[in-house]
Amino acid sequence: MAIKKIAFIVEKLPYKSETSRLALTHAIASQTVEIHLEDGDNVEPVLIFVGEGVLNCLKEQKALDMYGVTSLEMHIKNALLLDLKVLVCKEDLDTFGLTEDSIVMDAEEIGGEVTTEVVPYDEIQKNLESADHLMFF
Amino acid sequence: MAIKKIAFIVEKLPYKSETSRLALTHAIASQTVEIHLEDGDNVEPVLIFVGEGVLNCLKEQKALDMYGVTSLEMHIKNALLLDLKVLVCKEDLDTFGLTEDSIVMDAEEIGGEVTTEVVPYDEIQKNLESADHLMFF
Amino acid sequence: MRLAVFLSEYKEPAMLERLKAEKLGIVLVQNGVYHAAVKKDGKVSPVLSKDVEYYALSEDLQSRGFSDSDVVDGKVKVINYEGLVDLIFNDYEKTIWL
Amino acid sequence: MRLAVFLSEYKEPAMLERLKAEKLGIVLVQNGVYHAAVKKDGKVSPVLSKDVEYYALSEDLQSRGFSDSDVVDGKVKVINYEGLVDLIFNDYEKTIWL
Amino acid sequence: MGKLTIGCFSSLVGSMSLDFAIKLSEAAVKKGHEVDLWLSGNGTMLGKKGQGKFRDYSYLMGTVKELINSGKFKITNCEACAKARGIGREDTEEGFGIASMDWYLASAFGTDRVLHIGGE
Amino acid sequence: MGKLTIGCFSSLVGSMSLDFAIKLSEAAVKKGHEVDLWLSGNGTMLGKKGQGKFRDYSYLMGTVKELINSGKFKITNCEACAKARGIGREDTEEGFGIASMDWYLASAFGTDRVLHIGGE
Repeated sequence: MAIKKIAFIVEKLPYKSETSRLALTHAIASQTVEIHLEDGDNVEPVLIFVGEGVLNCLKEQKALDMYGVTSLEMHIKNALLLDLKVLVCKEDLDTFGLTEDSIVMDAEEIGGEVTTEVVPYDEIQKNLESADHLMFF
Repeated sequence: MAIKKIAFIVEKLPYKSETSRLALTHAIASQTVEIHLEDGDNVEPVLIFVGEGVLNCLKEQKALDMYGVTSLEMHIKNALLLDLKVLVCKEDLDTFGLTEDSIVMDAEEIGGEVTTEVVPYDEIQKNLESADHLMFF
Repeated sequence: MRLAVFLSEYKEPAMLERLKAEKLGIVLVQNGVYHAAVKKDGKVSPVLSKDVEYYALSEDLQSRGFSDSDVVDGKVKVINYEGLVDLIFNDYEKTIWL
Repeated sequence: MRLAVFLSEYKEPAMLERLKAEKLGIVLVQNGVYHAAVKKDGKVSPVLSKDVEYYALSEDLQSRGFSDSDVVDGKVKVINYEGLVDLIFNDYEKTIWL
Repeated sequence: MGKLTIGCFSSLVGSMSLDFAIKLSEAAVKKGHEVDLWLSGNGTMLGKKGQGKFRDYSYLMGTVKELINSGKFKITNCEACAKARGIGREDTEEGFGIASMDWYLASAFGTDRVLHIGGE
Repeated sequence: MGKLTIGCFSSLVGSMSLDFAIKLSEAAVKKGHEVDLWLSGNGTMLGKKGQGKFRDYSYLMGTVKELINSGKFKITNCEACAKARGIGREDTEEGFGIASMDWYLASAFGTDRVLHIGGE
């Protein structure tokens, strides 16, 4: 019986490359990882947005209308719907003049119960320390 | 009867991506472009290394030994062998403390006759202006 | 020359400072649109500090969560792909994609 | 934690300033080796200014035209892929690729 | 009406540059211009047969086929770049040309405008 | 002896990150370690059948096959990433696994070290 914590850290911007999208889809894949593991073992993901990566969290992304690809906004909502822990760096939001009003904070309209946590970088550093493995996207 | 001048400008570093290599191979392809054109028409390429791109020109690249891929050094020698005009920005060499001794200046050992020209950026700007098309790699 | 420089990333390429042209246009596309849409530490991007023409691609602004009116500096003209075609054929002769 | 940070590009990632670890190692690979091999305007790269362990991958130095002895700062230890394996298993617990 | 030559060296799905190149081609053709699109480097992945259509990844083949059918759009893969990636004629969708790099230069010779989109 | 899980999200040929991942795997296996290599994003191009062997492009399949034969190396393609690029089972070299993304997390669960190499 063991839980391994994996931190998925997103620091890249969305869309230009596929990187931040793959961070989300891999983190969400933690929902089905049990089938590969022994009883009681599991992976606990934490999704972390830092630096320019916080711009992935903006609301009103029209990527599906414009380019036919799911927006990062929708991916983050899916993560929240599946009760993933989502942390966004407070200092980096401040850098871009963003507040909780500008970013995806919940997935209520699709039935999600957990919310995005805006936290200082110190809290993120603690999560990097407590994680067993780091995946930096 | 027309000659179109195309400037191939290399500003990226070698190896991490394929970009600077493709600049060289596309510039060299000017040698065979005549088969697609009317009699007397031709493309005149000029290869320009600026910014960090000047680091493509270093001698003693062991990429073939280490990774099994042709070095940029060898590509530049091929370009010189085929009499392509190769310009390297003087100011950018200075930035990295490089001199003509550090970079590929000729392809004598394979029979090349033309040499690399180390020129001030002003000269490069003039080439951008006289070119019909710019391809920035 | 009349030169349109396409900027597709949210950084300031060294080359941008050097390029000279009689008519210079900077076209913000892909992640280049962040230069037009966000301020960093309250400041407009240094990319917007030149005395040249600026354009930003509407489709790329909207994909990223911005509306055309979110552009932080009035000198940036928002265009769509159709406008971009006209720009390339009518307003500029040469292009560079940084 | 004991953290090895792989730096694969010749730029200074913002994240590098923030990461804290009991033992921090910076492993210069791919175009990251330029930090170890060239000076810019006569100055050693700011990436080398931290009080941490530094490594540079020999194969990537040599590919780019440098010998192991071209490294501009004595605190950078040149290693090969075999040495890198030992580093990952013996000296550090976690890795980040910037 | 003019002719635009686009070179795209960026990868499918991994980057949005191919989406950009196709949308620009579409807008240009709609306005009556001709477009030549050269795919090199990872750009050659665009012509691969059998691409899945998922909403998490951009899927451009529908638009590409319409463009080819317009008669005003030529799309050509760099032969060596494609072959190095295991993409030969039999892996490539119909309507795509396969040529060596001089095709791009020849297109640039006879065109009004060139937009060269570099690799990653 | 330990186990190393490498995730590589970078493209074949277009980047040297796959070369790095394979060289590192080779060195680790030589020292007696086990390696799991997960390919996602453009990394899935590595398994494509029929890659040409040119000196201008890196060709890794020889080394990959030796690694697979060592019995200490597992290599698996992200199914959706590959399929979006038109790379299905029939396009993939023997010895490559194809799995959904949870395979990578499961490997990370049971490994000693993870090296996650992001995309471009």
